[in-house]
Amino acid sequence: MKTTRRELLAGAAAGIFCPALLKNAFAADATRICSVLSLSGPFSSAGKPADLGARLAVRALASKYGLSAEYVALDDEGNPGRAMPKIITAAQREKIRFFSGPVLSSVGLAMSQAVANLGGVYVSSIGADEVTGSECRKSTFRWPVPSYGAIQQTVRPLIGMLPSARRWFTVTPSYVFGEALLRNSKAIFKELGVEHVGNIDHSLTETEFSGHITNILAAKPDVILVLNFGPQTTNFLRQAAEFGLKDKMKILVAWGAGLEQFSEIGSDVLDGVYFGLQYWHDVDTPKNKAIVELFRNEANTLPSWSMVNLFTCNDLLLQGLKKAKSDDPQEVIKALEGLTYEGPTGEENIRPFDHQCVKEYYLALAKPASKKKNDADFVDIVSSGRSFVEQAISQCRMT
Amino acid sequence: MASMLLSQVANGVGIGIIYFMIAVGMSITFGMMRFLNIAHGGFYLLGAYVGFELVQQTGSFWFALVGAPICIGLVAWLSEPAFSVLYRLSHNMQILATLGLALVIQETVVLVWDTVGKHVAAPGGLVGAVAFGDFVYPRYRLFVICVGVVLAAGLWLLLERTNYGAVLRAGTQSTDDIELLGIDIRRVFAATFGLGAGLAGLAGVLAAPIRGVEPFMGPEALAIAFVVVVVGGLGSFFGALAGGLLIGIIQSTTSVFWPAASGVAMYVGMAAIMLIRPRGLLGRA
Amino acid sequence: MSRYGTNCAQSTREILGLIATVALLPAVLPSVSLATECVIFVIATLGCNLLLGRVGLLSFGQGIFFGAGSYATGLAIVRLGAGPVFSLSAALLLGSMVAALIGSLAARRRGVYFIMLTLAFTQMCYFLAFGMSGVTGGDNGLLGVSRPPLSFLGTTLLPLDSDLSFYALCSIICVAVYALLARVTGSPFGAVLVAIRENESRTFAVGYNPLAYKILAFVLSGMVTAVAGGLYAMFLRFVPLSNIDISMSERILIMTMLGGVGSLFGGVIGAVTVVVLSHLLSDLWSRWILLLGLVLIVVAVCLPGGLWSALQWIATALRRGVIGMSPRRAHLPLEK
Amino acid sequence: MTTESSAAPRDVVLRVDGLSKRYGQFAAIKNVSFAVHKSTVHAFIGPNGAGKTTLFHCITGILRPTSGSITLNGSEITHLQANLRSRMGLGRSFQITSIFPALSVFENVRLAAQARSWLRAFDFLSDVSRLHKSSSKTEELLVKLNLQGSSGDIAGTLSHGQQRRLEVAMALAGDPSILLLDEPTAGMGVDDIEHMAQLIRSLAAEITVVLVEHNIPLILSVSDVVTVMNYGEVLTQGPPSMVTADEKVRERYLGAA
Repeated sequence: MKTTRRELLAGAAAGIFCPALLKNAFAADATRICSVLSLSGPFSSAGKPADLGARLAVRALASKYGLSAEYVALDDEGNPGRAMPKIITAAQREKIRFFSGPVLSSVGLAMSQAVANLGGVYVSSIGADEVTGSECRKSTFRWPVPSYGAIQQTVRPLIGMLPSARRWFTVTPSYVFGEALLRNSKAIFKELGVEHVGNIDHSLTETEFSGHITNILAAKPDVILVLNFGPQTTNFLRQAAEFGLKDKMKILVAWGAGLEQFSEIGSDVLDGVYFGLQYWHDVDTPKNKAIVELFRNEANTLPSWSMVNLFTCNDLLLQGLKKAKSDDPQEVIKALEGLTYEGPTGEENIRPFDHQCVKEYYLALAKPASKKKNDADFVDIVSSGRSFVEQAISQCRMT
Repeated sequence: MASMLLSQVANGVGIGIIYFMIAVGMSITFGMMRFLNIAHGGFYLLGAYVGFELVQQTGSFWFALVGAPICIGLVAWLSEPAFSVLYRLSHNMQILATLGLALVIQETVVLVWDTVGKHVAAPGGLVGAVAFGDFVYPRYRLFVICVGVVLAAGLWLLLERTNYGAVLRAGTQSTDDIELLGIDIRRVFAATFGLGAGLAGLAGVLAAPIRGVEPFMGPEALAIAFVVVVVGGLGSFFGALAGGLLIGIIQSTTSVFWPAASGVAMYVGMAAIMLIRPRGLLGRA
Repeated sequence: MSRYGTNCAQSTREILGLIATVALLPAVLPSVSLATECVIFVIATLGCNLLLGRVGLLSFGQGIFFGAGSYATGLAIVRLGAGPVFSLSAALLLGSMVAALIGSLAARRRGVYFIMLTLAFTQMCYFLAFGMSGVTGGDNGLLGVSRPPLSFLGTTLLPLDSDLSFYALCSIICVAVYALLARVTGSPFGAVLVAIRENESRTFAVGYNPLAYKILAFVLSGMVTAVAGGLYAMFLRFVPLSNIDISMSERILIMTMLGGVGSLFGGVIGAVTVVVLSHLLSDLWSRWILLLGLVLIVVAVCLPGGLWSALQWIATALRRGVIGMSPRRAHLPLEK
Repeated sequence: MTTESSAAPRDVVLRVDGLSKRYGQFAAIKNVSFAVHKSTVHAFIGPNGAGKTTLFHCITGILRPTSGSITLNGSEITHLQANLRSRMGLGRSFQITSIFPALSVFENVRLAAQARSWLRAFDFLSDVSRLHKSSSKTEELLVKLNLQGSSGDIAGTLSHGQQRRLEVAMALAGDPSILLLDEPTAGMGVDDIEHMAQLIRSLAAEITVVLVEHNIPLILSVSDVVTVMNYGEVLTQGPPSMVTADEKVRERYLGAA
């Protein structure tokens, strides 16, 4: 015990000083790109692949663009309260100005504010409307399609494909993002004259949906629109399959998490469910082919949405640095505004007025295990398109 | 409305039976050893993962259903002497130590199986739902209820009709008396600990096809076990059964009347019960 | 001298030690913000120590007070444009009211039942903060909390925008809270709190009403913890929902118990250790929580007095080594 | 309110009227009445389960009686909380030693003395060492109970006899007008018992003492009045000489004595 205790203290003392010294030692002229991700805690299932994508982008693309950049991963522990001090410290200690991430929208909104305060640039990987809406900022950009486009590109085409399905039921997690998805869906229901026969608000910590499913069965809808995401969607689909919902109605998951989620759920449960997707590895674009190739060679894996999301966020930061020919955040912001680039979903561009990237959103249909061409061939893309809030009705007022 | 309520009650029973299995071990361990085990959720977690692994290796859910709980129970039984160090600590320190252990178990699971959740399919014969008129219920959940009922009956027989059960019941009253009878109390402790852990492991396997398997499901199981144990009465077998079913039904019925509150309803229920009946529903005065 | 009643000389020594620690932290640690976080959590552990160390109440409700303080301060700044004194007073007030309410219900039960009640209240308050998203921002958090300068009659005394000046404010409050709580522990009131921990029914028979004392201890603890929460809101410049959830309670408890509850200074050690180590370890290895878990087990089993008792043990050993004799009987505050 | 017939002589300190405590069908005490006079030693004896301790708990406020009334120094206290009774001058010791084991002997007694002034007891800013009044009171009591030598010791480390004395010191620290001692000599050695007997006698000069005891010789030597209880009822009461002469008592309780 005695020695352990002393060693512990000595180790702690050494631990306090060493990283600071080490970091200072090679604080050369490399630009640091910091991705804030949930590497521990309940959301690390999305954080770990994101980390892979973020890392790969800096490793593979920096030299290609002729930049000297270094990747720094910051663990937000799935908790904005824990993430912010780390970001502030990283900015102070290591002079980091370029940020991307995270997994959770609550972390992302706070990050957007924090990075603005410390005079950096932030490319966001979250879907909350506020990032390029009411909380938009000069220093914040965002790659993924927010809730508006996600609903426009899933609910609208599916209503077109299933003209006889007139009764829709929604399942919403009761918090800001879920409510935004629901608001957008209701607008479309109203516009197209579809009957909204019921909605279930459930808490963000819900894992047991059997009670809700009984309610859904009682309402006899034609389509269930699932507006939650991640592990909750997984649980919901599993339990819906258990109750035989899939035989009685269609299920649409507006905000699908992609490949990792599909392999976790398995094709027997997935079969016949519609998913809205930000990215799919089979999409035929030049950039995507290069990405699939890169991930296969460098990480021996197929790229998933979590990976490519962060990969692209960091790619954008690097492209901004390259175009600005400077690591002054103000220059980089100028370089990114209005940028048109080759993106994973085709040619994409960044709108100057709200810093939102304009890209595709996909509607996919999961297929049975028997029809899969390979292990990862879970879905077929059935439609795709781009929908974004017009400048006239945008809540973004950038100062 | 009535049939809706009925089906929610049926759902509640299905969930409640699993809650009972998680909680009963914790309750007995506390009643006998005065040991407050925050790491109890870890047995549930390990049960689910060992079950997953056994399904992967053997391809049979049935094998996992039997094998995983035995595996968890054995490990707990063998490692009980290590846990006994904690019995003499104050409750506060037990909480600190077992909180640490729960974190260690969770992170070890992440190291071994990674953070992405796993899928365990229900066995072939139990896929799908049965319909009784308007009322639909999944076959697999019916099976879970049956297992739960058989298990509860078996446990009851064990407690009421066997020597070990008599010792166990006496032990939750006073361990001194058992020692006076010349019974080696440490062996009783180890067996009890192993039994409780095995039951939590069984709950983990049974819940896997419904809830999936992921590394962060321990704390939720723990929170539920805690609530069930306190509502039912610490150290009481029937308390755990009544508490489990009650919490399951509360959760499931609030999801009809006030869906957003179903997560917090059990805590409100617990606080109310504790302020009215300090020792829980069936706790000793 | 009893080892529970802190006498004046001892508490003066501890306060000097705290001032030295607070002055050294920004120099020793890699950044001022890390030091600020340490000092804020020191305040929170002091509040927890009062309940856990003195009265022996292990409360999972500290996160409620912390969160209530955060929201009170955050809302005062965002909605009312108030200054730091008013905003932190709002935290103090809300914290003490919430603590009085929760204390008066939970303190009626003892042991495991008490713990479970505090846990239940934490869940309910989390749900409340989550549900009142119009006020608290819900899961998105309360954004746009600024750090208004400390001013008096229109003249700015201390601008809090810079990290160092904000650190100074936190440090001053931290030392003041420590001095206050040291007084409380050494007071007749503090003596009754310890008596309740030792033997509640005897305390009752001797003529005290334990419930009243427990509620008052709750109020004091709630006030202190809420001020820490308020400072944290200003530090982060926003209030995350996680400030009020169960993990916050757990974090404050872990810091307090790791440091040791035998002395108020234990909390200082615990908070600094956990904040600094979690920063450094999480940078190095994303499974660092495994190590934290191991540390908790080791401390609970081998060092029930926490790191504070280990330090005392080392200090005594050194003194013995230097002087060659034992000037005072070393006590390792072992658990009964 | 007590009836007119029980109009008390001036020197009655504690009056119990028709007190009963039932648990469902079972009555732990039935219709017990008695009066304790000032500066006397009043002892309760009876076999185990006779209801002595229940009676004690009802008087001190740990239990609520089912019916009947308790009057202390002329004011009714039947439904008062235990801590308030203590402030009204009712001191007690416990059958199973109840002290603050981890605190010093001095601190144990000082805490009890401090409770006398309830404003002081809520004082959370001044230092304990500045409480001169309760400190001097404590020192006085430690001398009285022959504990001055172990003033700084941790109470939990004292011998059993010392702990029993410490309990009495704590009970006296509240300046009680009446002191209830629940088996003060339980588990004590012969020498300690003699000390305790002397102490009780000396106390009776200033205050009133009520005690429950099993040690018959002690009771006979120290008490002025003895109440004999059986099955929750008062069997008989009177001076020791009268009680020992009573046939019923000899038969039921004193046995061959």
